Amino acid sequence: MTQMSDANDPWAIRNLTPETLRESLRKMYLIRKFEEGAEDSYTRGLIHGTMHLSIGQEASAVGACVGLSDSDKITSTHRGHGHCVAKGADMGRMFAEFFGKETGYCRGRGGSMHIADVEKGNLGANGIVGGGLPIAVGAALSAKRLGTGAVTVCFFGDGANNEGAFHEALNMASVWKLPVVFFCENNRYGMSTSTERSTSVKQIADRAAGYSMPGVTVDGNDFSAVAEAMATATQRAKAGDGPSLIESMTYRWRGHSKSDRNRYRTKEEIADWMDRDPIPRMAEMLIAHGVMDAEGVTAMENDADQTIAQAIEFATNSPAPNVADLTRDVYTRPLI
Amino acid sequence: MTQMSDANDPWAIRNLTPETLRESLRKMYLIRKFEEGAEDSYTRGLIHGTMHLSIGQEASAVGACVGLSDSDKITSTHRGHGHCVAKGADMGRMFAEFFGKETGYCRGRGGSMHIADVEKGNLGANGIVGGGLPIAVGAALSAKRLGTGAVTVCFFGDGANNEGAFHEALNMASVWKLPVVFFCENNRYGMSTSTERSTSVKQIADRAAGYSMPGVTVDGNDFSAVAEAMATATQRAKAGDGPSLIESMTYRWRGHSKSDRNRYRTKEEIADWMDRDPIPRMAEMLIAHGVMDAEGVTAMENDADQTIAQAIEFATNSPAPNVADLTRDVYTRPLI
Amino acid sequence: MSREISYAEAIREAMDIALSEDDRTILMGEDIGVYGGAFQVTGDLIDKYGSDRVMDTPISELGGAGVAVGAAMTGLRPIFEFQFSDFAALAMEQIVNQAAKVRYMLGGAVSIPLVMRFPAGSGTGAAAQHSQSLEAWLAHVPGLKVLQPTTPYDAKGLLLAAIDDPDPVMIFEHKLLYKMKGEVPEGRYTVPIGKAAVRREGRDVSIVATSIMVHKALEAAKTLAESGIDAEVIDLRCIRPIDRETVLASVRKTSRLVCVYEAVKTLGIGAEISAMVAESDAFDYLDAPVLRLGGAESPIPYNPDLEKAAVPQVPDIITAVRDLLEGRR
Amino acid sequence: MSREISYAEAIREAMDIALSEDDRTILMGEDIGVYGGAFQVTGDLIDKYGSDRVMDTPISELGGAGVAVGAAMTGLRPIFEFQFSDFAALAMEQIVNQAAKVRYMLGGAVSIPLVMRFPAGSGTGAAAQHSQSLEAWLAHVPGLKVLQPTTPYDAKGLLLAAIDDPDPVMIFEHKLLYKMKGEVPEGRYTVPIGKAAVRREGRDVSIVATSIMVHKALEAAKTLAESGIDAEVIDLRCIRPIDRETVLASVRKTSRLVCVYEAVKTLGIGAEISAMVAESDAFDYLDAPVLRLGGAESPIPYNPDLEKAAVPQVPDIITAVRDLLEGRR
Ligand SMILES: Cc1ncc(C[n+]2csc(CCOP(=O)(O)OP(=O)(O)O)c2C)c(N)n1
Ligand SMILES: Cc1ncc(C[n+]2csc(CCOP(=O)(O)OP(=O)(O)O)c2C)c(N)n1
Ligand SMILES: [Mg+2]
Ligand SMILES: [Mg+2]
Repeated sequence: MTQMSDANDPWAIRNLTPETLRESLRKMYLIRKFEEGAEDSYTRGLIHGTMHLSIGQEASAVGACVGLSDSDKITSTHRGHGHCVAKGADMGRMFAEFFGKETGYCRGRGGSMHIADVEKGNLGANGIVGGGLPIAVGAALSAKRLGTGAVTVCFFGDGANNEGAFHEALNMASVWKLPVVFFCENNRYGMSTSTERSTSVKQIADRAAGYSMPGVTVDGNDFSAVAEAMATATQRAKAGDGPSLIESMTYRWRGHSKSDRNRYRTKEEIADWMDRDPIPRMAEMLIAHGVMDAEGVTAMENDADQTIAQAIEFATNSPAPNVADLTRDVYTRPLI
Repeated sequence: MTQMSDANDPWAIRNLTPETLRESLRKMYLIRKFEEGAEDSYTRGLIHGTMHLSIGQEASAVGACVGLSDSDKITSTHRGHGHCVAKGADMGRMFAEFFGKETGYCRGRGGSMHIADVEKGNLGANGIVGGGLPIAVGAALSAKRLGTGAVTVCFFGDGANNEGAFHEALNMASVWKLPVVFFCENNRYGMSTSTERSTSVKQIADRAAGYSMPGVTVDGNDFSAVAEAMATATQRAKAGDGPSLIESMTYRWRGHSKSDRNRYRTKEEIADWMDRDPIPRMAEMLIAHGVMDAEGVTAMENDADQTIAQAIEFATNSPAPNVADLTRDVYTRPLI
Repeated sequence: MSREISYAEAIREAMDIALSEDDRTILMGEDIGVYGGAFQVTGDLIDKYGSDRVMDTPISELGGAGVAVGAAMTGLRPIFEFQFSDFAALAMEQIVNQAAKVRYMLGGAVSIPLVMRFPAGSGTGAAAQHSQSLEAWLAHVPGLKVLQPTTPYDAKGLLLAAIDDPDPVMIFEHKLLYKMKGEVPEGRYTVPIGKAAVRREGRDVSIVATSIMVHKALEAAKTLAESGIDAEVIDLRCIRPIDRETVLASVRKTSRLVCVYEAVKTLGIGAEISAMVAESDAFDYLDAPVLRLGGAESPIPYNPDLEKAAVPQVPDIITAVRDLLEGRR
Repeated sequence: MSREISYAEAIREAMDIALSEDDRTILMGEDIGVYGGAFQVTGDLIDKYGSDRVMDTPISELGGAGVAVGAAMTGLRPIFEFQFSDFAALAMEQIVNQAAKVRYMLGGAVSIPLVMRFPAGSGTGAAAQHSQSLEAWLAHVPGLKVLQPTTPYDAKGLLLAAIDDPDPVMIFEHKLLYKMKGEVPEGRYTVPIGKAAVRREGRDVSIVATSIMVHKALEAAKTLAESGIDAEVIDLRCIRPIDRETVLASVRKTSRLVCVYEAVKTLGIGAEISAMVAESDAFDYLDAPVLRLGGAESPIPYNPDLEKAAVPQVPDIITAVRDLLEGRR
């Protein structure tokens, strides 16, 4: 089914194995369906609290992580399900966390906003906008000092780029030439506030110059473009040349969170972006280049549905935490 | 004594009145001698606490304020004596504050690091590096909303430019097009840490682009160059076109504070900058262009010595605060 | 004329009045404009006053707070909303080192007429970084005033008093109270800052509570009454300054004190109330130890059962009071 | 072998030992390199370990603290110095929302072996923004441990214990103690975190103090002894967790309690100590009100006489104890 690739082929086709490409599409489906499942569970009252869905941003998350190994680290955000799946998380433990179960990634203590998967290098989502930026720099400092050769990818949003933490983190990462990639998912809004009304520069990548690091803006719904930019930045990081800033232009189809009335954007704008769904786009690319065929894609999608169904079942049947364990894990050792 | 000025004359000569030019030189002398007096008083044990001297930076402070009226505001820094004098403060009340007297600008509650002169538009020095940056933006917001037409000049150092507050303040000022000028006194060190080791960009003015505002770097020891850059920025601000960033390259001759052993810079570097003393440079310019003659300069300097001597006497003879008033001014009205 | 409105509507009404009365009043915060605020407190005020007076800030808590401080110092009267009180952790510099101290450091040369609003507390399933009760931090800081309104009536009256106040006033609003309804007069009125309210008079025990715990205490008091225990319930309302006299008078009367608050027990406001009584003449009236019911010594967990267990609930209050009166404590 | 060194030297020695024992240990802070630290605590360690392990950070407290948190989460053991504890106000987000909570929020998946050092307190004429005692803020936060060493011996032993600890430990060092000399053993030893020290045994009154106030309390106790008043002085050393047993045992013995601390009185650590006693069995042993001597309800002023008046002094302690014993309180 594979064929010779030529120079005009997309970067991903030329540089990633068919297995990797298929696995990437699979992860995009898993993210989409995980979040649809989460949304549905929420509506059915199985989840309390709120959640931030990244539906529409899947190419960004998967493209950013496709080149990473488990020893490479990421810091994630409140909108972190995609990053978590892209980094290889188990759907069952993710749903279990959502449902507040002891089998969840955080044993039900963290919920959607704190899902982490440390074994896979995901240091965790963060409820504080910009909170992960300096933490990522710290992880990169560890990698450099301990010589692990790992790179850290720091996910953050367009809104987060106006936090002081962004400035301080990028400056230190650059001064110390640390192996970190700042990956901005620019979905054009921080909650209800558009970048036009909040950010004094056209493209967030334009701010990279203020830290003497490369800054690029890519189509965040184009898996190949994201993966290519990340490959360049990762290489630079691992070569010891320091950090990069990647701005990935994408869009969240859903509201900011469950309480969003979408007053700040038009139906047309949303519809327009829904037409640019990154998943069929990826599928078509793989089909066009013979990486898989239409049946294969359909099978993969159905497979994802199954995985999600099983994950939800696992989570549903998992035990809840014991209330007696309320203060467990506040400290590593019992206090004297 | 005045003469026709031609196009090759320095900006200040062409644009400022002889009175203003003389007054500016006078202020530069006052700053220098105020700080020498403060240093001497400290050595004589008349002052407790520490102090941050700006000796060597006088052209920067006076050039930045020469175009301002009392309704224009400034926010100052821990190294703020120069700004305070430049904005028109009374030497006696400044020394009185230093000496912790009730007649001081802060009634002895603030000391060197908090000297303010609100009537003259000086909102105060600040003990927190970067603390004045958002406050200046707030003052500019007031000016815009209340339509006072005032501009706010925000003094900060090269070290402060790495605080998150810098990023947040410049971004908001730009988004809201506020009448504020960010005036960075780049004396090459934040305490012991050189800009090379702390700041990921060559010139701090290069960061202006990240906020879509003009950024210029000027010779901070050249009164005329500083005044010219400020005139442009002030015009822009008052025209409603928003903020600017000015980076004024200068140098502090003394240590960071009283506890500094100058381990981080060479004697040669210090000597080299002392050769570029901004005060004689200003005096020579005024003499060269017939604004005053050598005798006038000498007289002015002696006059400054006198003013300082009287100020110290006033401060010395001023009453100390009454300990019973310890909690006065914590609140505006007595608590019920 | 008075009618039933919600706690959130009462706050909005106070801001509406202030905005209409005084041009210098502005609202600042994240998504308080078209979005109406994360908890829909500012609602549609932007339609009435425009985006120049109902200002969406970038996500810049430290800078935003500092802008508010600078504006307050120079003629405006900002009302600043933190989207969650937890984010105050990003702005402590401007709140504590600047707003609270500038007037004092300048020897009284300026006042900072600044109001800050902090949606606080747990119960929404938002986990450890969106559920804290941090009011004790600010109540520890001279130069600030700190309020915790518990009813729609107080939410409006205290906010208007805060807006009239020349100094920085910090208002902690429990998220679970926003939807609570209550009688609120139309138009302007104020509730004095620094006065507690006796919500229920009683002879047997004084329950001093704050924020949402006042309502839990009143519920507990109802149940206790059935078994003949007559509890007095005091709503502190303001934790800086504290209404010493009201608390001491109650303890002199009942000889027993229980403090109930949602913040972490250690160094929460109950510690101050207990210590204040222990060093006063009321100490001699105490017939039993002073109990505190506060939040668990842990972050707020996500799981709903754990989350409930992390803060005092009505049965906990009932048990504590019973134990106290029956000498088991 | 033990010899006299200063509190600052003792801290440096502990860091030197940690740096030499474990490559993963690094120091981070502003001007801790060639400058040696604002209070010369790190001194010349950079000459021995280089700028990769004794790292000068830019002036970025929030970011710097966050880098330390991220590094601690991923294998390093950072010791982070704030130049003044007042600047912690800029980093509360990373300290409280991240360092203190990450382990819990992740269900125990990580530990944060992070040490932070905070030069604190007044007495240096540095005024309101450089003289605060903010330890109560952090003692209110589960997930953190908070220490206030009072002697060179403890400064070294507690810091080494903090470095060995898998969780974030916050150490408040009073600036006026840095030059204080005392006996300190060479080499490694630790002082247990969470144990108070009885610095002077006594029968008549328990004085529970923290930081520099321990020394003022001991001085007061000497004078009181001359008039036959036998005061017990307890050095709390650790304010999270608090050594409940040592305090309660002392109160059961003396029946009188005075708390002395420099932080603002309202909601300072003395509030917690008083409340802890008042809700314990030791309450029944109390023969008199529990007194607190804390900082004034004002920012720290610049003028030296005002500055002294803003925090408890030896005569204040003597008077308070006398009043208590002679029933004037
Ligand atoms: C410090 C902080 N401020 C505000 C919030 C509330 N909040 C949560 S997400 C969000 C918008 C973030 O925008 P962006 O960074 O663009 O991420 P996106 O939601 O668009 O993915 C806000 C304001 C927060 N969680 N933390
Ligand atoms: C938030 C904060 N961090 C650190 C300090 C300690 N400190 C005072 S001045 C200073 C250096 C500031 O450098 P710069 O901004 O360049 O001003 P300069 O002293 O050179 O005039 C430092 C680190 C402080 N006062 N506030
Ligand atoms: Mg966004
Ligand atoms: Mg400098």
